[in-house]
Amino acid sequence: MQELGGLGFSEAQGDLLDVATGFCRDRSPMDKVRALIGDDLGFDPAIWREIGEMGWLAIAIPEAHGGVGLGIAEIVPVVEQMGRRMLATPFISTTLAAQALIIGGTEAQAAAILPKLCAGAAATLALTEAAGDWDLVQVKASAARDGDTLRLSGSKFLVCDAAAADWIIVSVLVDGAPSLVIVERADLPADALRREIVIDETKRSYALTLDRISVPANRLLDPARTTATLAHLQLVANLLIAAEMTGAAQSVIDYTIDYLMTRRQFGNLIGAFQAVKHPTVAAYVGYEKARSHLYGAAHCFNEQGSGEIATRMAAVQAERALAFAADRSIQFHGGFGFTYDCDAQLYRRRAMFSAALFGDEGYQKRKLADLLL
Amino acid sequence: MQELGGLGFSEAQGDLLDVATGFCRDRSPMDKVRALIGDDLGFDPAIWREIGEMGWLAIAIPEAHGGVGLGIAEIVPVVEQMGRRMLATPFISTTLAAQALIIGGTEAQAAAILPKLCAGAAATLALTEAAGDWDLVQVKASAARDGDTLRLSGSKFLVCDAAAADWIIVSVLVDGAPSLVIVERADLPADALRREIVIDETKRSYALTLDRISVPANRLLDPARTTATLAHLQLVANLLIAAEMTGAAQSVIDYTIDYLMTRRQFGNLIGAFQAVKHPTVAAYVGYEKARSHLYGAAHCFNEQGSGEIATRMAAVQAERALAFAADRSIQFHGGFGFTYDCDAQLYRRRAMFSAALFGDEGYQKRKLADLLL
Amino acid sequence: MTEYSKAELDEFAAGADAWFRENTPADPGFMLPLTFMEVGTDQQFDFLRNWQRKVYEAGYLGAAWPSEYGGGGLHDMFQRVATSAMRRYKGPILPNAIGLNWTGPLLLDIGSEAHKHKYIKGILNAEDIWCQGFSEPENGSDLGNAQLKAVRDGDDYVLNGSKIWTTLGNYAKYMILLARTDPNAPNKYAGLSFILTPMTVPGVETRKIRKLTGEYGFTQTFFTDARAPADGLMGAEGQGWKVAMQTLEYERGARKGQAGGYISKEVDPFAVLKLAAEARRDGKPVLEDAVVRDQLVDYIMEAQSLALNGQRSRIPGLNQDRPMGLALMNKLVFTEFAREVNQFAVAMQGSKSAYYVGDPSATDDGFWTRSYLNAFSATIGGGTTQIQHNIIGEHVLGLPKTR
Amino acid sequence: MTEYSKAELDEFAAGADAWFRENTPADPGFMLPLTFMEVGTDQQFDFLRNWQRKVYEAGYLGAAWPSEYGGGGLHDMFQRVATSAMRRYKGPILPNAIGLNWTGPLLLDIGSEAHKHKYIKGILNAEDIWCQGFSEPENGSDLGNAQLKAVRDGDDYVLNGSKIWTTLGNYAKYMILLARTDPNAPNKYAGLSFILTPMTVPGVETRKIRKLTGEYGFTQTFFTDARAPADGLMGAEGQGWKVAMQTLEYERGARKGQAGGYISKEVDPFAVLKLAAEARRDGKPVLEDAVVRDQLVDYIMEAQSLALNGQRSRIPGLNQDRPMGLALMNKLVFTEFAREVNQFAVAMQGSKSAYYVGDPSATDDGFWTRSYLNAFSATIGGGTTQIQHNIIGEHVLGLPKTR
Repeated sequence: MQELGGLGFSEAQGDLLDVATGFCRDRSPMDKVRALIGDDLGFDPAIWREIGEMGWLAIAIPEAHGGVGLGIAEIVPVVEQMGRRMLATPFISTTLAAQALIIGGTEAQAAAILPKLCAGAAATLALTEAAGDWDLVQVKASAARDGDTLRLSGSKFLVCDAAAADWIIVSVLVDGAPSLVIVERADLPADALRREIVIDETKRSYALTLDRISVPANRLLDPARTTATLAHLQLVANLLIAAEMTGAAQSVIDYTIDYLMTRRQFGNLIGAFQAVKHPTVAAYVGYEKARSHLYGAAHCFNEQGSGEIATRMAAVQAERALAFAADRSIQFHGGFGFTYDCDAQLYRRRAMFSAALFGDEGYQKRKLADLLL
Repeated sequence: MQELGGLGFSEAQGDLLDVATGFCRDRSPMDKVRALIGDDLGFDPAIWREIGEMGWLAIAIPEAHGGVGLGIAEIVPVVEQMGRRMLATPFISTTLAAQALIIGGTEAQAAAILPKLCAGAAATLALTEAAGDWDLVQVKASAARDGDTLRLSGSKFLVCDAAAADWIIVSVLVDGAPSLVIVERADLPADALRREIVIDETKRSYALTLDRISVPANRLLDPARTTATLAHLQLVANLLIAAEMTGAAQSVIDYTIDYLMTRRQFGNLIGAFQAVKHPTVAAYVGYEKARSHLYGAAHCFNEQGSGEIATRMAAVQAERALAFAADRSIQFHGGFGFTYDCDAQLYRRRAMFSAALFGDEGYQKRKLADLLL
Repeated sequence: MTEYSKAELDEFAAGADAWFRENTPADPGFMLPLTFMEVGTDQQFDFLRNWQRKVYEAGYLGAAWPSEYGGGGLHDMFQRVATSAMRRYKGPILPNAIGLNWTGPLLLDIGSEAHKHKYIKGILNAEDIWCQGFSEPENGSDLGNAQLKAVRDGDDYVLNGSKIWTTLGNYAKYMILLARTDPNAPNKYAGLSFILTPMTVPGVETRKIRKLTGEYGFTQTFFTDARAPADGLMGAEGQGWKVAMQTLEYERGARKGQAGGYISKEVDPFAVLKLAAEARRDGKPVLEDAVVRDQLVDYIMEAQSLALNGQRSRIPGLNQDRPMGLALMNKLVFTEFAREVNQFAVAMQGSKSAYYVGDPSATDDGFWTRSYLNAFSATIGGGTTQIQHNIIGEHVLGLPKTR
Repeated sequence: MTEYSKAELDEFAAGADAWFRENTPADPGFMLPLTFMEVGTDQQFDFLRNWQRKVYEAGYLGAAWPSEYGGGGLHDMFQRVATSAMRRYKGPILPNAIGLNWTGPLLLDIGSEAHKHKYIKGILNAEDIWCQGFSEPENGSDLGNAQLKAVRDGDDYVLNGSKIWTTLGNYAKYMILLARTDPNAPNKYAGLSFILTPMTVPGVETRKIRKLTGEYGFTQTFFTDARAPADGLMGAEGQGWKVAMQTLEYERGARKGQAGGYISKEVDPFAVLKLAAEARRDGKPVLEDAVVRDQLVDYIMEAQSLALNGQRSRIPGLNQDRPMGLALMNKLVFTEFAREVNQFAVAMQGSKSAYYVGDPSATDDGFWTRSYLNAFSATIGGGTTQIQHNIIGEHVLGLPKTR
C-alpha cells in the first residue's frame, strides 16, 4: 500500500494567509475584477508593484539569490487568496518561471534573473503546443544550433501573461531532446505574440511564434536537468492552480449563499428549499475537502512519492469543487444566473481555464491510478 | 456511427402483459413472497403448474416442438411482471434451457425435451464456475470420453433452480473445447447438489459437483454451435434478468411512495421534503428509462448488432434503476428501512443477485464500448 | 382527425423525404442556434425565419392544423413523417417556437374563430413571431405571483410593469401575457388574466439581456401605459392561471397539438466521439482511454433513453400505470442531458478547452463551450430542473406539495 | 489541562506503541463488528468489553479524564497518541460508545459531583454499558416530538412509553433518556427532560429488532410504570431538549471531551484492491480495468479527504471562516463513504457477489455485502444523511430552516 501524506501548517503559512486574506480582499473587489476584463494587460501594475514590494515573489527563492528561502508550501496561501478574490497578476507565471530557474537553470542564469524576479519583474513559461497534450516532454518546437546561436522555430500556445513578462522560458527540441531555453522580451519580433481568446476573460494568454527568434546558446537551461525540471514544473503548476481554484470555490459558494438568503420564491427564501440547500451543502463539503487536500499537498510537496500523489489529489478535488459549485451557482441563480452580470459565470469559466493548463481531473486521476494501484 | 434499434410493441406482447399483470399480482402478494423465503424449494408448485397450463413456457418454443412459436420479445412482459411481484418460479431457468436446446441442441434432443418443457417441466443451465467469470467460454469443468460415455468432472456454481430441474445443461470442456451436455436428474448422485446461501433469499441456486456423473455421448449438444449458443444464452439471460429487475424497480418505487405518503415527521408527510421527493423522482425516471430500454431490446432482440447493443443497454439501465431505487428506499424508510421487516431490502438484495448472474453494469458497459465506439 | 390510406401516407412521406433532401440548407458559414433560445443575431434570425416559411409553404409544417386557418388539414401522422424527414436531413430549427408549440395549439383549442383566423397563418409562415410574458424580475419560478398590472379601459387593457427572459422578445410581434387584472382577488391565482398582447404598440419597450456566453439573447420587456385590445383575452378575466397552466402543458408535451418540426436540435453524443478521437493525452488519442469510453457509453445510452422514451410514449399499452410520466419527464431529462454532454465535450478537448469562440485554436470555434453555457437556458427556463422534479413528484407520483 | 513536557509525551507514546503492539488481539475466528452499532452476538460483545477494560486498565482510555473519577488526569495530547497507537495496530473497536463519546463528556461538563463519581469509572472499564433513548417509533428524525411520559412521583420519575433503535439496548445498564415531563408546555421542546435511567429496574423491557442483514442488532425498549430516580435528571426539568442537543454535539464531534479510542473502524479502500485483484472478467483481473482503477482512485481520495479533514480540523488557522464546518460534516461524509465503498466492493466480486454470509463460495464470508447493508445504520441513525445536510446548511452556512 502506498503511503499517503499528512497535513501541517507552518507559522509562515499562517502569517502569509492572514496578510494575503486582507490584501486580496481590499485590492480586488468584484467591480475591479470586471473592470480589468476590458483591460488589455489584464491586471493593475500598481498592485503588481505592491506585491513585489511585499516580497511575495521572493518567498520560495533561495536567500543566495535575494529570496526568503521558504518553500512552495508558503506560496499556497497567497495564491489561494488571490484565487478567492480573482486578483489578476502574473504571480503564478512568475513563480513557475522562477522554479524553472531554481531547479533547472545554470548558476549564472539564476544569479542574473532570480534577484530581479524577487524585486518584482515578471516572467512566464511557454510549454504548451498545438496538440494540447499535457505531457510536457511531447515537444515539437525546436531550436537549431548555429554556432553560438540557437535559431528557434515552431509555436507555443497558452503562454500566460507573456505580454508582461521580461523572460519567457520555452521548451524546445535541441538535437532531438526536450530542452528549456530563456527568451528575453527583446528577442521577440513585433508580432511574435498573439493574444488568445480564452474562456476565462480575467486571464491573459498568448500564442507565441518562435520562428525568427534567435538567442545565444548560453540561454539553455542545464540540459541534464530538463526532464526533472519539467516534472517539477508540472507539479508546482498543478498545486498553485489548485490553490487558485480552491480559493475561487470558497467565493462562489459564499456568493451563492448570499443570493439564497435574499431571493424569495413561493413566499420563502430559496435557500430554505432542500433542492437548493442540499446541493449547496454538497458544494461546500467539496470545497472543504479541496482545502484539506490543498494544504496537505503543500505540507508534503517535497516528499518523494507522497508529494506528487497529494498534489494531484489536490488538483482533482479543487477542479471538482470549483466546477460543481460554479455550475450549481449558475443554476440556483435562476434567470439571473444565465446573464453575463451574474458572477457565477466568471467562476465557471475560471474552472474550465484552470483545468486546461496543466492537466484536468481525468488526466490527474489516470496518473494517480498508476501511482496508487 | 453504429445504428441503434427502435421500439415496438406487438399485439401478443400486449395481451401477455395484461394477463401477466393480473396473474402475478394475484398469485404473489408480498406475504406469500416472504413465506416462500423459508421454503426449501422456494416456489409454489401449484402456481408453477398454472403457468405451465397457461402455456407461458411454450411461448418461444417452435410449433414443431409443441410451442407457440413466438419470440423472446413476447416472454419479456411475462418476466417483467414476475419480477414486479417477486413471483418465484423456475421460469427463467427453464426458458434459458429451452433456448439452449432450440439454438444448440440436436433435432433428437429438441424433439425429446422441448414438448415436456412446454407442458410444464423445469430445466436449467449450469455455466458458472468458481472463478466467477462472466465470459461463458472460460470453462474448466470437463467431460472425458470413455467409449460412448462421457465422464464429467469439476464443479459448477449458481445453478439456479437445480433442485426443481429435470434437465441441467452443463458447459464442459470436451477434447479441450467448450461444449454443452445435458444431465438428467437421474444422473445426479445424491449429494451432487448443495444449496447455496445467496444474497437474494427469494431465489434458489446450487453448487453442482460433476465428479462421478456420467452420461451417454448423445447428450452432447451440437458441438459446431456451442459458441453461438453460449453467446445467445448470455443475451437472452441478460434480457430476461433486465425484465425481472425492471419490474422490481417499479414495485420498490411504488412501495417507497406509499411510505412517503403515510409517514409524518416535523408535521409534514416526508414525501413533501425535496430531499426525499427529488431522489424518488430520480429513481422513477431511472425506472422509466429502464422500461423503454427493455421493450426496445425486446423489439430488436433478433437484429444483428443492434440487438446485442439494446440488450446490454437494457441490462445496464435495469440494474442501475433497481439498485438505486432500492438503496434510496432503504434510506427513506429511516429506522424501519434498516429492519428485516421492510421490503426495501428484498429489492436491494434482488439487484445484487441479478447483477451477479450474467454480467453486471460495469461488464455490460465494457462490452458496449467495444460495440459502439 | 381525417381518415387516410397507407398509400397516401407513403406518398406524402416520399415527397417529404425528397423535399428535405433537396432543400435542407447547407452550412451558412455562421453558427446556427441549437435551440430557439439561442437566436442571437439578425443574421441567424433571418436565416431561420426564411427556413420556416419555406418548410411551411412546402406543406411540411402545420400539416395537421385545420386548413381553414392556414394548416394542411391532414391527419397527425402526416406531420409526423414530415418532421421525421426534417430530422433525417438535420435541418435547422424553426424559430417561431412559442407560436408553433404553445400559442398555436392553445388558440386552436380554446381561442375564438376570430383569433384563429387572425393568428394561425402568421404563426406558421413565421410572419408573426410570438414570445411569452410569464416570468417577472421578482417572480421567476413563482409565476402565480406575477404582478404586471392590466387595467381595463374601454376596449383595451392598459398595461404597466415588466416581463423578463423574453425569448425572441426583440423580434416578436405578439406576446402571450400573464397579467394581474385584480389585485384584490381572494388568492394570487384568481387575480390573473391571460392576454394576447401586441409588441408593436406605444409603451412597449424591449431591452436585450447579455447572456453568460457574452452574447445577447432574450430581452426584458417594459410596459408603460401600453394598450392591448381586450379581445385578446383568453378565457375569462381571472382565469389567466388556468390558461397559463394549459399553455405550459403544451410546452412540456403533456398536451398535443403542436404544429410539428422542431425548435431545438437533439444532442448527438456521437459528435463527441470526434473530439475524443482528436484530443491527445500523453501522445495517445483520448478515445483509447477506457474511462472516456465508459463515459461515452453513458451519454450514448442517455440519448437512446430519450429516443426510446419518445417512441414508448406513443404506445398506450406501455403507459398504463402513470400515463403522463414519460411526457412530463422529457424536459428534465433532455435539458440536463444537454448540459452534461456539452460539459463533457469541453473536457474532451484537453488544453484546447481553454479557448473560446473566436480564437483560431478553439475546437469547432468554441461550439461546445458555448453550448454548455447555453444549456443553462433550458435547465433554468421553462421551469427549472428543480421545479421539474416537483412537477413529476407531485403530478405523476402524487407526492405532497412542497410548501 | 495539565502542563507536560515533550519528553513525557514521547515516553508515553512509546509505551502506548509497545503495549498495543503486544496486546492488540489476533483475529478471534469470528467476525468482529466494524462499528458499535453492529454488535450482534454475546460472543462479540464479551470480546469487545474485555478489550475495552484491558485498554482502560493499561491507561490508554480516558487518559485525559479527571483522575478523581477514574480518568488518567493527563493532557489531551496523551490520549491522542494512545488512540493513534490503537489505530496503528488496528485494534478492535470499543463497545461502550455512548458512554465514552457522549454520556461521559456530558457528565463531566454539566453533571453533578455525585454523577461523576457514580458513572465515569464504569463507563471507562465497560462495567456499565450505556445506551441512548431519543428516537421513538413515531418520531425518528423529529426528536423534539418525543412522547415517552415521565411523571414525577416522590424521588422518582415514573416512565411510560417506548424508545426504538436502541443500540446495545440488551446489554446496557443505563440509558440517557429524552422524556416528556410536561405535556402542556408552550412548545414541544419545552416539555422535554433528560434523565439518566437504569435499564435493570422492573417495567423496562427490551425487544431485539432484526436488521436488514438478517441479524439481530439494536432493540426497542418498552417502559411500563418503570421508576427512574429523580436525581438522574440532567439540567432542570424542561431543559431536556437543550441537554439532548448538547449530547448530539458530542456525537457529531462538534464538542470535545470524548474518552478516546474509537467506536468504529475506518473504511480502508486499499482492502478493496485485494478484491479487484482477485476477481476476473474475461479472464483478466478486474484491477487491470481502467474504469475500476479510476473508481478506486476516487475512494482512496475520499478516505484521504476524511483523514486530512480530521487533521485540519485541529488547526484553528485553517478554520477561520466556518469553524464548525469540518466537525459537522464528518458524520455525513464518513457514513456515506462507508455505504458507497462497501457497495463498490460488492460489485468487485463478479458473480461471487451473489453469495452471502455463510456460503463457502462467498468472498471474505460475505463481509462486504454485510458491511454495505450495515452501513445504512449510520446513514440513517444519529440523524439521517438528509438531516445532516440540513444541519450543515443551517448551522454552518446559515441558510434558512426548511419548514
